[in-house]
Amino acid sequence: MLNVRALYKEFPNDQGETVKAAQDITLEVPEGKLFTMLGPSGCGKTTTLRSIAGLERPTSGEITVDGKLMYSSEKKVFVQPNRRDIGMVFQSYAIWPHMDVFKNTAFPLEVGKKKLSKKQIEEKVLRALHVVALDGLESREATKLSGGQQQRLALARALVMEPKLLLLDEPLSNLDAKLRERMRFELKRLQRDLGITSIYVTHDQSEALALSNQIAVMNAGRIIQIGTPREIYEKPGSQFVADFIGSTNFVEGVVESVVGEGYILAKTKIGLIKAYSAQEPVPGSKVVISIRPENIHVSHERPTDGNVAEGQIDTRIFLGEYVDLQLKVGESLLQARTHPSLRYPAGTQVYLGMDPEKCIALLDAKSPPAEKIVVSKAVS
Amino acid sequence: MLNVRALYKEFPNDQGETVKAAQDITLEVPEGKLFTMLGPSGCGKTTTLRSIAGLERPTSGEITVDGKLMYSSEKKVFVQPNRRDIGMVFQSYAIWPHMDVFKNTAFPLEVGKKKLSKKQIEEKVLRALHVVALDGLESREATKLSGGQQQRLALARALVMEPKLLLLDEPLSNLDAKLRERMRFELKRLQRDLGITSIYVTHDQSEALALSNQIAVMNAGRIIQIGTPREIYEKPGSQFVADFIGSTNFVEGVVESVVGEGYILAKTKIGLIKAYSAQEPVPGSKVVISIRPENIHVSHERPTDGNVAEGQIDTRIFLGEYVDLQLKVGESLLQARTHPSLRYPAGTQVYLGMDPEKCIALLDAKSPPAEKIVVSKAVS
Amino acid sequence: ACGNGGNAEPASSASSGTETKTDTANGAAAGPAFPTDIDGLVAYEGDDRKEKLIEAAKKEGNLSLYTSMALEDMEKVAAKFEEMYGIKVQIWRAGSENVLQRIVTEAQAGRFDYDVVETNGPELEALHREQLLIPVKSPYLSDLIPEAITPHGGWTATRLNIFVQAYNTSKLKKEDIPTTWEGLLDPKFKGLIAVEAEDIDWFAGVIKELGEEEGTKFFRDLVATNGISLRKGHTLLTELVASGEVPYALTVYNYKAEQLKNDGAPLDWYAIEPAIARANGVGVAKNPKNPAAAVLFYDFMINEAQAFLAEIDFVPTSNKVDSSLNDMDIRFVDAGIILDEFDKWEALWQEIIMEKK
Amino acid sequence: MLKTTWFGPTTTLEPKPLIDFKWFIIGVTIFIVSYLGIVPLAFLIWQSFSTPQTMTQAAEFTANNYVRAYTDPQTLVLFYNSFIFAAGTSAFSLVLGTLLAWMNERTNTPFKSLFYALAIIPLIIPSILFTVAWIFLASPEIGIFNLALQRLFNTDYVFFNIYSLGGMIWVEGLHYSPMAFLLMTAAFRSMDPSLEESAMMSGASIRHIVFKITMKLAWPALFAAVLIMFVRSIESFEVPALLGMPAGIQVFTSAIYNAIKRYPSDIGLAGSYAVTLLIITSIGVFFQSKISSSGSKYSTMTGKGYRPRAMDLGKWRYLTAGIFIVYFLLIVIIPFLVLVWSSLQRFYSVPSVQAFKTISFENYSYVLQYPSFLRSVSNSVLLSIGSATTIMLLTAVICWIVVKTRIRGRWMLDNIASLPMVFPGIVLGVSIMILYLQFDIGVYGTLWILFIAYLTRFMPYGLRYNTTSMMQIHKELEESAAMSGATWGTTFRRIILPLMKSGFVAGWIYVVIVSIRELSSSILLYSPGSEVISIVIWELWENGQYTKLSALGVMFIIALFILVIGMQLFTKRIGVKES
Ligand SMILES: Nc1ncnc2c1ncn2[C@@H]1O[C@H](COP(=O)(O)OP(=O)(O)OP(=O)(O)O)[C@@H](O)[C@H]1O
Ligand SMILES: Nc1ncnc2c1ncn2[C@@H]1O[C@H](COP(=O)(O)OP(=O)(O)OP(=O)(O)O)[C@@H](O)[C@H]1O
Ligand SMILES: [Mg+2]
Ligand SMILES: [Mg+2]
Repeated sequence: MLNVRALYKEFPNDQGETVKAAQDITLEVPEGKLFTMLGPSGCGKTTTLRSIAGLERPTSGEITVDGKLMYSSEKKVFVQPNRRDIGMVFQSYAIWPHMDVFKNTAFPLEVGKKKLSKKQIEEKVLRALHVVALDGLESREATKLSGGQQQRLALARALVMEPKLLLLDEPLSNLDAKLRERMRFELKRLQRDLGITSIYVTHDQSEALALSNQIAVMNAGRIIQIGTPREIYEKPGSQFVADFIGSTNFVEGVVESVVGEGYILAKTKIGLIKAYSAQEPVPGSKVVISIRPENIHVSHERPTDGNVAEGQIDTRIFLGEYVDLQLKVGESLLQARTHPSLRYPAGTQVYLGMDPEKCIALLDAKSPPAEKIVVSKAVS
Repeated sequence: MLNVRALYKEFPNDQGETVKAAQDITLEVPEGKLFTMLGPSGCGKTTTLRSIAGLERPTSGEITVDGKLMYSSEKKVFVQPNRRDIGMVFQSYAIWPHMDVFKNTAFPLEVGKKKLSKKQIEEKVLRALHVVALDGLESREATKLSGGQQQRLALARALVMEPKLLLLDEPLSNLDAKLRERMRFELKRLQRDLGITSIYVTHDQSEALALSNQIAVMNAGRIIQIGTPREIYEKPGSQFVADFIGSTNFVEGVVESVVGEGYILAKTKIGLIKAYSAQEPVPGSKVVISIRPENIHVSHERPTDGNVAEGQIDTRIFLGEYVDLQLKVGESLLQARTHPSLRYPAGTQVYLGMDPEKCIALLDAKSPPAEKIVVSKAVS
Repeated sequence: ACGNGGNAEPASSASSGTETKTDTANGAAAGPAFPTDIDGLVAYEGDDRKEKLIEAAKKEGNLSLYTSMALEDMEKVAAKFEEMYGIKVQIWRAGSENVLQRIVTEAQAGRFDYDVVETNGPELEALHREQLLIPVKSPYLSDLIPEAITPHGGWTATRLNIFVQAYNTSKLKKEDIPTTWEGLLDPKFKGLIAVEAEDIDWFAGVIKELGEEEGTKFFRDLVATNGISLRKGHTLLTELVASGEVPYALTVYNYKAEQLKNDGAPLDWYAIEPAIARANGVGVAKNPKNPAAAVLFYDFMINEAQAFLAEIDFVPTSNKVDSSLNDMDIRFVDAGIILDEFDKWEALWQEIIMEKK
Repeated sequence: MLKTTWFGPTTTLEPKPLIDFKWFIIGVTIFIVSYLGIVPLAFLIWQSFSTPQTMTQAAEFTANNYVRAYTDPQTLVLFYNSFIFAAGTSAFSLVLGTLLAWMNERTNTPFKSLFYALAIIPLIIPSILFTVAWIFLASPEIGIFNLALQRLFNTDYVFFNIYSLGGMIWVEGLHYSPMAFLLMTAAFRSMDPSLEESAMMSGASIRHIVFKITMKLAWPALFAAVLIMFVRSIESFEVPALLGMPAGIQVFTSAIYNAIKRYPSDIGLAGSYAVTLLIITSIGVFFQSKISSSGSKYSTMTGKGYRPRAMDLGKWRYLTAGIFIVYFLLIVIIPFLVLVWSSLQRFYSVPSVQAFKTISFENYSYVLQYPSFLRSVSNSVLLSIGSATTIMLLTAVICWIVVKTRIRGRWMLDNIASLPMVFPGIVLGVSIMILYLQFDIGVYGTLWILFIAYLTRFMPYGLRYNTTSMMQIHKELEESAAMSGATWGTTFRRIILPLMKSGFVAGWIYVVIVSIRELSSSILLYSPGSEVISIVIWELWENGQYTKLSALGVMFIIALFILVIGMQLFTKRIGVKES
């Protein structure tokens, strides 16, 4: 459905330098799927999205939507944004201040190619406003909405036109958890029911994991890894991804031996660790092992299998649904996430159990150079 | 430090009706503490904050900062915002588009009462920009920042002046989880080190729980409950609060007997449940019992103590750090949050264990009337 | 309140004007017989008038002149005056109606910043009626043509604007040009004739010359057969004749036409006699700050300046100066009549020429 | 732990200084503006109920002026003509000015960078010159366009007739189009492009975006432009006199002009005519102030994601570039060349080989040596820059009060400051003259009286320019400065003024140009020593020195052009930059 190939976008800045906002972006989104771009602030998500929308003319590359060439630097093709049939929610909302809530939402229907009757428009608008929980505010002026309400209005406006491709730039960032969750599922349902191919920019890891068919993790203008949520979460290809998607513990080590079936044994400060490795490193090479806090099982009794380490509870942080523990193992500090019912006080001596499958051995340095980008095969 | 008493703010809207944006807001924030306002979109958080800042003239009420009366409808006092010595981060950032990053940040220092040398200003600005991870972007035009960068700039601008009182309106909503976490702690550290009393508006429950000394939960212009994070989370005073702070299961029931020590026995669709109740209801009265998903322990074996129910796994949702299960108990659907290692497939017959202390019996209807507002005692 | 004040004021400031004069008088206590105030000065007819005037004027040193003559020309005239008598002339120049407006308004507020005024006849006549001018008994008046001297003497004509007819020589041939008013009724002039938009005095003059009934009928016929188009501004009209835009103009000032012709423009002019002329003149203020200089300048304008005016293409009113430009039968527009009958002529003009019903 | 109880003793902040700087400035501004606006109004009303006053005959109260003015059937015709003329002119110049401004500010049309300065050339050309230049271009007899086309097609068909209502509207509309251009440029410049982008993503075509988003958001500016141009063209004199008169089209200003010109000057009658203007303008200002108080509806410069950026027109940009070029050639360059041509001649003649032989620079040296020329130039520069700066600062404060505060009766302030717009320049001149003669504070006869006249006359325009820009600034941009501890004065200087720069500069340029051109009140108020350049222009015109006037006009255009470019470059550094 959407194909982006080798997209580059540079901005000249005032000092005459260039800001490389997007570099070598290549991605493919199958029909009807929801694709998420995730990355730290300023990594080029908005720039990429705007290039796909046609609001930014890329420096080079090629963009195809539904088989139609939208942009190509080689063939000198550039289709105007309003002829691309793409809906978009802007990060800054871009609500029209001179219209009320109803008119804002009705606008795309009024100017669209399909001619709709007044009644149809009203119906569709009310439905869209209902989806975003703005019922009853139809006649309020757009400027008199609260921040979150404005954001929902922007969402309704993009949904109402049922476009072929929907671009969403942090559409839920100003909503409270409850509403966000509700809207997230509403959005997912709509997207699936209507079959709208969507690109979703978010900074919320759990949103990305919950919603997406596929995730692209970006950093400094580049895509670092593309994969399904589970792949990205469970099999991060680099330290950056492991670190960015959820929190993790990094334990440095040296490969002792390759066990086979994708496993290695590594010597680390917290002892000998059996870990999963995609790359089969030679013994003696340095690795970093990523272990997620929720994969460290803390108990009084020594676990019978898997990797085991011994440590002491340093601090406890209550976080509502769970308790975070700082564990001291030798000189290393590890974080573990446990259920609040686990009431061991700080200072308790405990055992740490770690499933080898959940210990991921990674080769690269913190920010991997470009040539090391791992692109998992797209799964549709 | 900050006292707000019986604050009301109404907006006339275009149809001549009044929008009651804030009603009877009463709160007290002790010196050096971080107070959070939490509530659904449009509940009046921004309005309250703006009233404290002096940007909105309340309809009635009284506001005192540091013993000085800032606003009183009775005494007809209204101190201009720029004389209140209050820093603020706006939900819309309010970055000045005609200045670059450095100038935006330096502005409060240049216009402030304290005269600072150029060098001092530069130092402070660079420090503030460092805190928000904008180092190196000093000379970029503010309009050329990404969304998250703009938000961080707004934050730096509020921090740089080290005000007595700091108001933060969703200051981190556009940042990715990593950065947010980092900034959240940075913010907390700064707030504590500088002893800046702060009011924090957020829609992020975990942010509220992690950062705050106290939380006010708001709904429809009113404060529903004030308390410490733990109080709010573990002992919600109403169904609304229980539902809003994290997800929860509600089970309706009728009180059978009062067990004493704050416990009751209630007859529900999932069986007889022993639950904690703050209000000691008479037998026969209707209650709703709130049980958080992470407090439902799912296992093959029947737990030996606490409340126990029998059910079947309906669906599994993988969410990275945990797995959500939908459980069918009789006709009711309950949600439980478990560790990803729990690999029971859908359809499995399981036992549900629920600690009576974690089952909270609540009396009120979904949205409690005003007189039922529960204000837990302020802990400073 | 303002209006009453305006009327009450002159008396008080007239006295302040006198004070100034007294100062001057004290300084200039040379000839005891020579008057120092304006009333005395204008009436003085002694033989030593000229020398005494010069002496007193030099003491004053300055002269303030309000004029509607082209600044460029007036600068030349003033330079001449300055050269002769060493008295600095401060010129304020505006359109004639503004000159009138300004003087009247200032006077109402009791302010007399002008010593002499040089402008169009009707405006001077109005100033006279406002009692803001004072007649001067100058020995040089006798040199002027009789029409130049007003019966009341409040102002005196110093130059003439003579209305003549001009045509574009590349659009019209000399032999086609009519020499009588009736000749203009020839249909070959259809759409060719233009007139300046506000020449009501000329219009009145021609009609009076032809006899009211006859004259009115002539203009009616002219408009009916050939039409008259209106242009704002005499100079524009002349320029438009030169450029060919207006092939035939009824009312241009002859000096302007002559200038353009001399510059080589395809334009020629002549007069259907008698030509109508507008007088421009000079008058002395009732309360001048520099009375001697004012009277001296008045004398200068009707005497020494006359030849010079002819040099710079004006039509002087002195009998002593010859000018090719006044070599025709001329009728003067009576400024007083214009003031009194303005409404009547304007209405007629509007009806016939502007075709308003 | 430090504890303060709810009901414990409270203190207010340390006592404020006796006069708050903010209220001081506001108070002074309100005073000045009311003074400037109300005094001539009172004069006008008083005069319109008085008989003409002379030294010998005191004014009396009468209602006769109104009876005369409004019962004459002729008046209706004049009103009708004026209305058609003004409506046509404002519509035409609005469309033209807006189109140019839009292309220049909101699109990626090629060569637009030079355009800002070039587009205002028609405004710079003194209107007499501009009109005459168009006579030479499009008159049936000698119009170059007609002659060229006639020769081309070998007919004597008249293609253009400038002496017609259409011709009047064309010339006046062109002449005023830069006014709309400046205003609309300012409005477009502070518009957040994402508002248009989101419309584009909604599938809207450029036409839709322009009419449903851009123009709607620029509505206050559009309205202000219509208001200004309507009143200006009702008031205008040159075009009706030079083009309407030959075609027999009489307008309302000629009635005012005739009333004042006669003796005794019938200011009362003129005043009662002007009351019509007063009513039209007041209605306009009333609606305008309703728009201004509709709050944030038009705030298009926000503090979130605001990124100045132009719209990509795609292939259409060749069309817009074409429009630019045609505009330049036909409307800017050709009249300018006509001026250059005639400035090199001794008298105007249709361009030909023969005429070409006679060209010389005599006219230029003549103008440079013209008596009091240099003094006039320096006076004019001083006055125009002084009054433009003062006006823009004063009205910035006024429109801040009107737009940003909720002070009751603020629309009155708007209205008062707009009142002088209705005074025919000469009436204003007379009233100021009388005032300072009666009330002698030493300004009469000095440059100061001209300064006061210019302030009064052009204040309404400054106000309109500033208001439209002020409305576009989102209130939080100002509030965040207050929260940073900035006083009102600092906020105003460092935040508001730079943000409204585009309107401020446009208004400044406009006032500079029109005050250099101002004649009708200057001619009454200047004195020896305080001559201004417009007097020289008028002088040359009255003397029929058209070619010399052209020379002056050419120098004038070049000088102002350089000034405008300089201003542009200077302010580029202090404002929001486009990417
Ligand atoms: N100027 C106004 N006129 C009318 N209604 C207003 C105005 N400003 C806010 N409101 C309404 O008041 C209510 C409270 O708004 P407020 O901005 O305080 O919400 P909030 O809690 O900050 O929400 P969010 O989290 O979405 O930003 C909303 O329903 C909003 O639509
Ligand atoms: N017009 C521009 N000129 C110069 N630099 C720009 C421009 N627009 C964006 N940038 C820079 O390009 C980089 C990428 O910006 P972009 O808006 O794509 O980030 P983002 O991934 O959307 O971040 P966020 O999550 O904070 O919104 C940023 O460093 C930004 O400052
Ligand atoms: Mg972004
Ligand atoms: Mg808010």
